[in-house]
Amino acid sequence: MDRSRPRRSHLMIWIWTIFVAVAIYLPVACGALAGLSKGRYFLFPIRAYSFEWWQKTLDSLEIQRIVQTSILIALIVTVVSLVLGFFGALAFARFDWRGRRLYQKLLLLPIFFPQPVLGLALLLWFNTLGIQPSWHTAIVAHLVWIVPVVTLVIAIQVYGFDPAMEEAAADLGAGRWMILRDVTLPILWPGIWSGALFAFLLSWGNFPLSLYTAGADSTIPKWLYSKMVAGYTPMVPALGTMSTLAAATLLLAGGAIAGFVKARRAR
Amino acid sequence: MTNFNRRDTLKILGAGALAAGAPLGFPGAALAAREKELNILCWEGYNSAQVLDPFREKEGATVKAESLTNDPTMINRLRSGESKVWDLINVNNPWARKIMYPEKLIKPLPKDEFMPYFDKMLEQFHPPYKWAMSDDGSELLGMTQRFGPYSYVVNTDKISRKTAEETGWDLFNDESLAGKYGILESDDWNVFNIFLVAGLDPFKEHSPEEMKAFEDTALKVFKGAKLIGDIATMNQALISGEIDLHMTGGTYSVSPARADGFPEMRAITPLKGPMNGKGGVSWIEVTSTVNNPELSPLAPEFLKYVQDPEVAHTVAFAEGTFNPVAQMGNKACFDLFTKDELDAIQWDSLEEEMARSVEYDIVPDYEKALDLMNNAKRQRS
Amino acid sequence: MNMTWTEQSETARMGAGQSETARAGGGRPGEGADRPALPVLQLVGVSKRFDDFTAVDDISLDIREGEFLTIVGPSGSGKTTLLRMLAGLEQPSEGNITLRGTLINDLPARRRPTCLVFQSLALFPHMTVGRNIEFPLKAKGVSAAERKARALELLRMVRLPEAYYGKNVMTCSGGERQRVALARAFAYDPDVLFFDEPLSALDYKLKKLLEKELKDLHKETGKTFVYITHSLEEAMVMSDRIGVMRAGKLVQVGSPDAIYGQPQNRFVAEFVGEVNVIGVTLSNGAWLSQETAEPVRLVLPQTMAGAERAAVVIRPEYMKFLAAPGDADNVVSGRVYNEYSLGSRIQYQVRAGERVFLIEMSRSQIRPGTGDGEVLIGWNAEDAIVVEA
Amino acid sequence: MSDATLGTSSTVREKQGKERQGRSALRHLSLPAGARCASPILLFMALGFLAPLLTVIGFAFAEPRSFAVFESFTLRNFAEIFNPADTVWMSFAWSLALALLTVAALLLICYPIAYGLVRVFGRWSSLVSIAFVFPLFISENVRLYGWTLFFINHGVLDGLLAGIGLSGPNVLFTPEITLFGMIYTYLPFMLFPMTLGLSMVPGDLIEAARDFGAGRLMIWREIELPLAMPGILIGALLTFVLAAGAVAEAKILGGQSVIMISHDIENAFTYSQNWPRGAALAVLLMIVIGGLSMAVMARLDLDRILGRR
Repeated sequence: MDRSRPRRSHLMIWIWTIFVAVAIYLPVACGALAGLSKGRYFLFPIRAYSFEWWQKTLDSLEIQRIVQTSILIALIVTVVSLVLGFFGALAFARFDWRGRRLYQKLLLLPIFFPQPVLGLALLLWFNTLGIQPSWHTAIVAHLVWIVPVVTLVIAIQVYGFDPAMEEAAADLGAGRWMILRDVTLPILWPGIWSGALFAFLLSWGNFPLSLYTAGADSTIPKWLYSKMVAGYTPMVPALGTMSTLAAATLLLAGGAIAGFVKARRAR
Repeated sequence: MTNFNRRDTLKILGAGALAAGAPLGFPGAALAAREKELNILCWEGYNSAQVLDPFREKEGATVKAESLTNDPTMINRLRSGESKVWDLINVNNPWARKIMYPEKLIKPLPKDEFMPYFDKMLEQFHPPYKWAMSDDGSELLGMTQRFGPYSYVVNTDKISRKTAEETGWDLFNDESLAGKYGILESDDWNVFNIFLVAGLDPFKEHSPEEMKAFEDTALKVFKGAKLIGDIATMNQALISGEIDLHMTGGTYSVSPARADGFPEMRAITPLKGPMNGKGGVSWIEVTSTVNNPELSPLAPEFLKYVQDPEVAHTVAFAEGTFNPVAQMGNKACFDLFTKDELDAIQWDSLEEEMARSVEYDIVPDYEKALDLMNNAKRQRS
Repeated sequence: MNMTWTEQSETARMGAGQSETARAGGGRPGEGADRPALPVLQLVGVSKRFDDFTAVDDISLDIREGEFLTIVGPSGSGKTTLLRMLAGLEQPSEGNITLRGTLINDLPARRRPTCLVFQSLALFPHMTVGRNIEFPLKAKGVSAAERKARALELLRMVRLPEAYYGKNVMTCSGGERQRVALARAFAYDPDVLFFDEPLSALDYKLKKLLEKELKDLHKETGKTFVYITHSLEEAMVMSDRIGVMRAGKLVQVGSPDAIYGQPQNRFVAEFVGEVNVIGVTLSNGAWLSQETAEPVRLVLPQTMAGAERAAVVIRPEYMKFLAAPGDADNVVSGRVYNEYSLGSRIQYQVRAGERVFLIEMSRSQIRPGTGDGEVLIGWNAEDAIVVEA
Repeated sequence: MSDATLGTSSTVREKQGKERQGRSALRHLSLPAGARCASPILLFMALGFLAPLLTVIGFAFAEPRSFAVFESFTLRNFAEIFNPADTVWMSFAWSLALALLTVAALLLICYPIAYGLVRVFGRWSSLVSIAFVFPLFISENVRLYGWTLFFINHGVLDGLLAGIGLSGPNVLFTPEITLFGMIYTYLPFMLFPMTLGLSMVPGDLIEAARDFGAGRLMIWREIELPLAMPGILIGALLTFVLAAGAVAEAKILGGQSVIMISHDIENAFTYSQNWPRGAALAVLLMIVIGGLSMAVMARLDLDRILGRR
């Protein structure tokens, strides 16, 4: 009797978790439905289904350009945030130095900051500097938020890293570069990999920062919003769904690669 | 803060360091490429793929368009220093003539090239057309295209067109409709309409008593609104039956719903009102070239491009909102409109509705009214 | 000290209204105190499988009231799993565990009158020493004042100053934490205490000290202790009985002397310490070793009835250097190739063919023969132990 | 035994800090290395985060409706905001109240899931985590609009219920649905720190407590909750802060039935053409949020939380 109780409560936890997870994806599914509706306005059950909006979305030059911009921003953000985040994480978790505690906390502040306000603040700053907002400035804005996230993600890996291994490598005659390449990086690789995924996907999905700082350039979320506010067509949910599918594919591919590498290493 | 009060010092400091942080070319480096680049700040429609894609292909140019849904924001963007970014700005009637030109945010167009286009427009736009010209009438400030009346939109299955037209703005004073109407969010246009609901002419100076009446009306109107939202939300809510009518809509906002098979949704212009007897307001967009030191040579080309009958028709039926265009005065353009399209833009009653409307103008005490309205909006919960 | 403990122990028991379940299990304290053979816990054919891995394999064992039983075995031999089943943290896949005659297979840990001291100690890091010790009392609903009194008493018992009551447990040293964990376990007032290698993380000196203290506490409290460790040395110091585990099986249970002196098989013999083990086979009524350079006929203390194969165990201290082949029952010739100092003794390694024999002598003895040349070594039949191969 | 050498708790903690992973040997060498590694990121943050915040502060003290940052100094923006006739305090109140409710609701919603991730789901844990982290990568506008489509009249819910002769609840365009949207949007921000927190509770402590006869409630209250508290605190802080600055939920789902403070800030920058007022509002929000963040973070040991030791 006593043993059945944990089992029952575990079952309740499973049910609750699945319920919440379904709720999380419910609106995503509704959006996908709306993108397949022939009519501009959504009525359920859908009166007529059509791939017309998907086709239009795929055909649009403008959307091609926006997708390119989004990818470009996300790629650059990924690379820069990995470089900054890698060293930032070493400073966060690997080295003991005066000011580390303060550094750890200051670094987290941008994460603990409402993004619309951060976006506006950056806009004001760029304006004060006389820099015109464009996708370049959007990169800077994304970085302000994403670098701390990536740093944290990598730092968690760094915590599990025994510095004695670096010392051992140095003792065995390895140079600084060789230690980095053959010891430190391979061990931190899972953290770097998930940091890269986070960086790319968070940039890909970010709206509030892009809204204020991308100027005349548009990213997918920004385009979706501006069309939602004025000029709504089912291209909005269609592109939203495509973007979601793209992110999911990337995440799955990322997971698969990580799994593959892990499996190969285990052998 | 005293150390920081020199903007230039900051600029150098910041630009240098940002360049270090994000080693990317900044727009300054891209000056040479402006021949193939055009940036448009506009109302929704001009930023659609149907309008821009052919131009992109034709010119091989990078065209970026950002749409905003209100005039003050766009103009403020220029003021804040973005006049170096944009080439064209598309705002409503009074702004070019009364604000942007005096503030040197836009520059005039060559008259000899652009005046002839006005001849082919609908009669009311024949030259010299007031809102396209500078105050002294000497300069051509922009090109007109889309226009339309806007007051409110009703679901005529719920409230007949006749009732709606005859009742006028008092619809929003009717307590039995509280909770059944929405407000299309557009702060400046909301201000006009609340003046009208209060029985006041928005486009003049107001006495303290009148402002009090405005405030009371604002409180009541916002409290009674079921929702405040954008065009898509309003149409979706009308079609879903969440609301029966909404304030601050017109042909421009309801036409996509009409085109989508909901002809019972209709923009209404009241028969009478407090503006010398008129109750409706109309808008006419004027597109001007920004006073950009590096103005793209494509800016005038684009203005000409949209005058083309085919393109004008596309502009009228760009995604988002469907509108009558001034170029319908040209038969070549008018003939492109199908019956369904004319129905969507309520062509049947367009002329009389325009006749019942005043062209909107600057509200002299806009800022005060806006503050009052925002206060009222917050108290709606 | 002893008296105080017993008295306090009784009051705490009554005050807490504890032991309903424990006693209801059939124990009548006091009664039958003179019958040491009564098992507190009895395991019959207990096995535990995780998926296709058998951690504990068909173990039967009686744990006697008041004894200090130690289970030793190399890591992975299943001793921790066995202990967790006894403590109620795992359920056996097969077999029965009874507590004073009552089946307790499925009785969860918190209903058993037993208590486990974890390898990690599992001290609650966010609580003071005092609150840690009071935890089991709080779980029983003992009043705050009584809890504190009891905690202070237990601090004394484990030889910690009372001032430690309010100390942050994370600031205690390893040995102190050890004592806090013990005090906490005693606060629960269990009939049986289980220990999962609690001393393994401590340095040698501290370990030795605590081993003895633990032994003292066992005597003072009269509780049943079940202790697991991979160190036979630790087991020898403290235990009344030792059980040796290997690959999920209990291979021998006995007193420390028995385990040391009469290992039942080669594994136990080798686990107990450095020994010479020679495999032998029965051939025409004589035992032959194939492991030396050429087969040697050996004289063994007793015959293993029916066995064809066996192992002969000779402890290094029973091996001798021989002046002449007749000086011992069994003689091997070889060559000395290493010499280690073990402090009071010296160990020699003698190579005979492929085999290496270990010989230990006290420093005062002099090794016959000189240099690294040929030597004769040997042992007497009565000094060897024959075990299962 | 080393009892005598033990000093006060603070010196001991310091000592433990130094002993971390036998780092002491390299301490002299690594002291500059850490700072060196941190410097690029610090420089970037100084320019990308600190400088913009200073600019906002600069604007907050500029003449209303001007762009004269760092050129004029006035308190008028703040005076206006604190003028009782100005109802902007209501936006603050709504934002903070809804943020508080969001935190409370998420604590309840996420706890069982976080517990499941740490102790129940086993090898399914990573899959479940991915399922919950993924929505972060979809723009929140799209997801919130999906809820509108779900709840609206003749939407998915209504349409499905109509099939069995019922009609959907009238929930859109209310403060309640705004709250719902915020709970929905910020769920991952509570879930993951909370999971991190719960995973810091060693399993053997729970077992030990159970062994001592502690019931579930006691284990939860005395062991699990206090030990998981740092993670829970981070989650609560993060969701509170993000929800306090939220605006999309009120616009897309709530039909602006309540006006959030970020909406007011945004409006000041757009319709009102009053950047300094917007900046002043932003400064006030920053004070609330920054103050709270600093206060909570000062109590946290990030090494322990993230390094799990």
